[in-house]
Amino acid sequence: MDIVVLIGLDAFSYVLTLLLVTLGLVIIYGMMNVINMAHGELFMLGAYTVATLLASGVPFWICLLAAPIVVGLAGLLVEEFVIRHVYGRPIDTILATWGLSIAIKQMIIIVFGPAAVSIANPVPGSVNLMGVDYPAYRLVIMALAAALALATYLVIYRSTTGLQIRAVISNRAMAGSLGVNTRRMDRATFAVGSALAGVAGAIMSPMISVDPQMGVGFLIPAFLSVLVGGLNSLIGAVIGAGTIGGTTSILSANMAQADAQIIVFLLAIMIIRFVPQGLWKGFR
Amino acid sequence: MILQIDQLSAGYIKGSQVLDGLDLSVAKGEFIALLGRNGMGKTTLMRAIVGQLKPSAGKIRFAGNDITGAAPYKAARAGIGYVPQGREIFADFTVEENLRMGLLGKPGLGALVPDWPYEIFPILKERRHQRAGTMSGGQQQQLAIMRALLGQPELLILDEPSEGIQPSIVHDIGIALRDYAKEHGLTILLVEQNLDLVSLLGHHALFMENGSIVERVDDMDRLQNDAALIARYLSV
Amino acid sequence: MLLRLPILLSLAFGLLLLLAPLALDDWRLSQLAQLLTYGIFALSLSFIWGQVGILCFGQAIFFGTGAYVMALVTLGKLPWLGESQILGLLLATLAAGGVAFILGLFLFGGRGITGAHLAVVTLCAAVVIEIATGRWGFVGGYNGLRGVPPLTTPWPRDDIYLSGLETYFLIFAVLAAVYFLLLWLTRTPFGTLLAAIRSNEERTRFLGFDVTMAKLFAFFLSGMVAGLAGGLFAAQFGFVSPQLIGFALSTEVLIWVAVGGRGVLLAAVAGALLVRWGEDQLSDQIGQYWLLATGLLFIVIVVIAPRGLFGRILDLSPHRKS
Amino acid sequence: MTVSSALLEVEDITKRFGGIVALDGLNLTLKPGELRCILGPNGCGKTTLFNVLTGAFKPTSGRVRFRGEVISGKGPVAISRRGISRKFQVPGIFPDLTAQQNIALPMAAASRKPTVRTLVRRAPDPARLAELLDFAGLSDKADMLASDLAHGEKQRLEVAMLLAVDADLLLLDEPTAGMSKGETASIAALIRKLTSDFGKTVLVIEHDMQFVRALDCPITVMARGAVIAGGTYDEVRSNPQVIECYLGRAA
Repeated sequence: MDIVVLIGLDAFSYVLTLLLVTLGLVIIYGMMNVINMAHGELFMLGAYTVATLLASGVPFWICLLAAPIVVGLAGLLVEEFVIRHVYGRPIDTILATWGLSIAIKQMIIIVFGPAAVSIANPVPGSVNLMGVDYPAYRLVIMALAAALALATYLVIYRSTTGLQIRAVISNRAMAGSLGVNTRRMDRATFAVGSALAGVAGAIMSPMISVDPQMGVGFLIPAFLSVLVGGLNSLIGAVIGAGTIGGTTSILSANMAQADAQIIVFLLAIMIIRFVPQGLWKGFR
Repeated sequence: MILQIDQLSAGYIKGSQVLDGLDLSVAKGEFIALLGRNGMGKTTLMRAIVGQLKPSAGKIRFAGNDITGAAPYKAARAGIGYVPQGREIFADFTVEENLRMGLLGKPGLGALVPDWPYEIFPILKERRHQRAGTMSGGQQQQLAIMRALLGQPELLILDEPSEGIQPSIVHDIGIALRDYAKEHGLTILLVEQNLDLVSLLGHHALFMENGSIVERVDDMDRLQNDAALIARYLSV
Repeated sequence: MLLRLPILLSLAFGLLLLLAPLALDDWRLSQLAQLLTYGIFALSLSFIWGQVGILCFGQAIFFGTGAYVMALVTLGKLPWLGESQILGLLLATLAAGGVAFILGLFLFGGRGITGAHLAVVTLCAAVVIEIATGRWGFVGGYNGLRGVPPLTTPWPRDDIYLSGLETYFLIFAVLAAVYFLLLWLTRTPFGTLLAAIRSNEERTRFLGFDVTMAKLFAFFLSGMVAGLAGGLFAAQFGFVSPQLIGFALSTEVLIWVAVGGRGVLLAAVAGALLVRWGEDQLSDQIGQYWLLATGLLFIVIVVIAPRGLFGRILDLSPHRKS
Repeated sequence: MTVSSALLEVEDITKRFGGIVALDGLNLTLKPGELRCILGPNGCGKTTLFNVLTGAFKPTSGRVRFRGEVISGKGPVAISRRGISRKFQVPGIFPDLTAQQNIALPMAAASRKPTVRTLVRRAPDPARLAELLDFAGLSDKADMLASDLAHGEKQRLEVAMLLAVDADLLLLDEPTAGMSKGETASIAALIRKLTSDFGKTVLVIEHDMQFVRALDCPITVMARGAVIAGGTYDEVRSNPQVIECYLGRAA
């Protein structure tokens, strides 16, 4: 019983953080048709922002607030200097953002060195939950991730900004002719998508190895989530992150991590190959 | 002149111009109907005015400002409302969300839909929370027009609003629009093939052929009576 | 007209490689020979991506398959096959082609997948195969296989091992042969068909061609070329490891080809030589800046110069501009 | 089955999309070697008709016969193999290929069973290639990339590609869309040659009246999914029913 609760909690926390990264990818794709392979590096930038600020004495929770701002600004620069030039060329967005991911990774290596940076757990100790002792910070992660995912959902479906974002996604030219500044929306969307990745990296940073290679470790599962769930749909992102994150966690509890990864990736490849429109649209 | 177009050229494919040195001027409060057979460049002209197509040469001035090649949102904020061919409502949005989109893009209009559009077309109120895509063509057209009017434009551009809509509804829409326009001093530029609507919403008619304006008719009775005119520009 | 600039430059490039041994010591020559092997690998990607328009993010799967098969055969791990190098290279080529064929059936069969889906699926396939290779004891797990014998002569002589110079010319000859084979293929009507698929797959299908079959054949061929390069690499380098079959090398070759010029076969080779040369020559610290620079260069090329650094000057295709 | 001299027979074709009737019991017959133009206002069902003829849509009811064989219900590839080929509004050329390659490709497709082996071995007949390039007026631009050709040249190239596939019935959907006046005249002459010099049967959808006049061929006028009139250019022009449907006066 305990083990089931434990695995369930682990799976849930992994799914929620994966969802944060995935949401950013989905919004950027839906809005701009940009397949952002540098998303993992934005996630990494969030973690490094925490590491840097923490080292100079800033309290953890302030760092957590700073991370999305820093990464959001980085996203704004990226949009202006790279992304903007490849709109309408989806394959080139893959390549350009791939180059970007390499460049960001190398910059981190040059500045911080190739070794991992460790970040102290800000909420040590554990909480007894349904009969198991569970690390308290993991619960914080879950709460934050769930709150952010919910907030993203509310912004998209309930706010006036969200209405405009959805209008641009559904008919860019008409939204423009109704006075929506589509150029500014693109900038804002990329910045917000980046900030979501950044805050996910910041939240996760005390729990994982913060090193220059960490981006890819999150990019691939996030990408698989997007494609498995279906591009262009927030619900699809939830389904995708649930499928990938849930299966990974549950399998990892029962076998070597590497074997679990192989199985999950193969499963995802099969789904992408045979249901290319994603599970959400594929079975509706 | 509220709208002044000089020597405008535009097209979709490099090296081939649909519009070729077109001149057009529209005075404030005028109702202008633009007529001509298919493929003569009417829609291209509308899209160039609202900024959805970048002209390759020429100037477009609106209310004294140069808006040539400006982004669509700039044309919209300058005061040009657009009801495109095929309506282009947001099918997945509710009726009310569609109307809100008419307000949101422009600063200072707030975010709440006032009552008057619902008074003009009560069906929109009734269907307020329905998905817009489920409505009939005529209702969608009413929605598209109200969405444009909510942005409080000075110039309203309508591209074939009667297309695919039954004649009685076309007539109702025409009367509602005419009354609103007269009351608010709205300028109308209408592309239309339906002469019934043209006679309702046109004070002057311009005929377009091969990318330029070839004739202006100020006496609208001629449209009904002058068979030679019709034959020259409209009939097959 | 016969000796246009791109032809002269291509000849000069070949001549430069041919005369390189005069200026290089043995160690540098063996380095250059390895770079030429990477050049063959780059040709395989340039063919499938630049000519057919299939953006494969897992090209190292085929290179690695070739390398592992070569290592297994020449190390005698497959005893019933003997330890012949020639057989090793042959099997490396065929095995990689076979893997490409199976992967191609999966990717292109039926309705098939294209674009982003194809890129992500091939990328994931590379990750999966890299992890699986690392966990497979028979092929040495994470440590890989060491002591792969260097290239030898197939006929007996005093020292059967090829000298540095001989190795270099052997690799050069293979590179040249593969290059001319692929170049010839692009000039045949089949090459036109491949270019048409790249240009507009749907319409090509509509003309009545079996597009799936054509793509599959091109993928198979590309896999074989990559496998051959992998086999040669294993013998030159002396050991194979999961990195050769994985995700990192797959994306690296993508960058070489893009930087050189994806649309022109020889430009891809030049790109591979340039980028790898920089990486090898510079010390670790400077090397990081080099990688940063190639990342940025890659972005610039994708955004504003899709023909790459050498795509224009080495373009041998017969078409002309207005 | 009665022996008929017609190449194409469209019999009572109806096509509904949900509640909308795009084609309403349409009939049309084409003899071999005939050039015919279809006119009609927007949304009268012209493009739907082409989609039914090429197999992109299946008709709700009715039949299409080609050389006496019923082809309605067959797929696009099966129909194109039988010898019906379509030119779209947007040029369907391959921009990355040269003009010559653009023509060689459909020629190779027309040869029986284009496999990898036959394609590698056999180059297309150079005499025919030259003839088609000459037909399109592109002999001196054979090695230029199609993307570098002028718009009118692209249109001519595509007509030549249609000839190269060796189809008997060619469907042209607004061949002059987006063209200038001068280009329009040259494409009309080219289309006339398709029937007069090459014996093809050609069905054209068009709006541009000057172009229709230059084609100088029998005209069929459609409205609301059915044929409402037919005849020569002058006859059709003076037909009151045609005038009315074009002006959209509500009945």
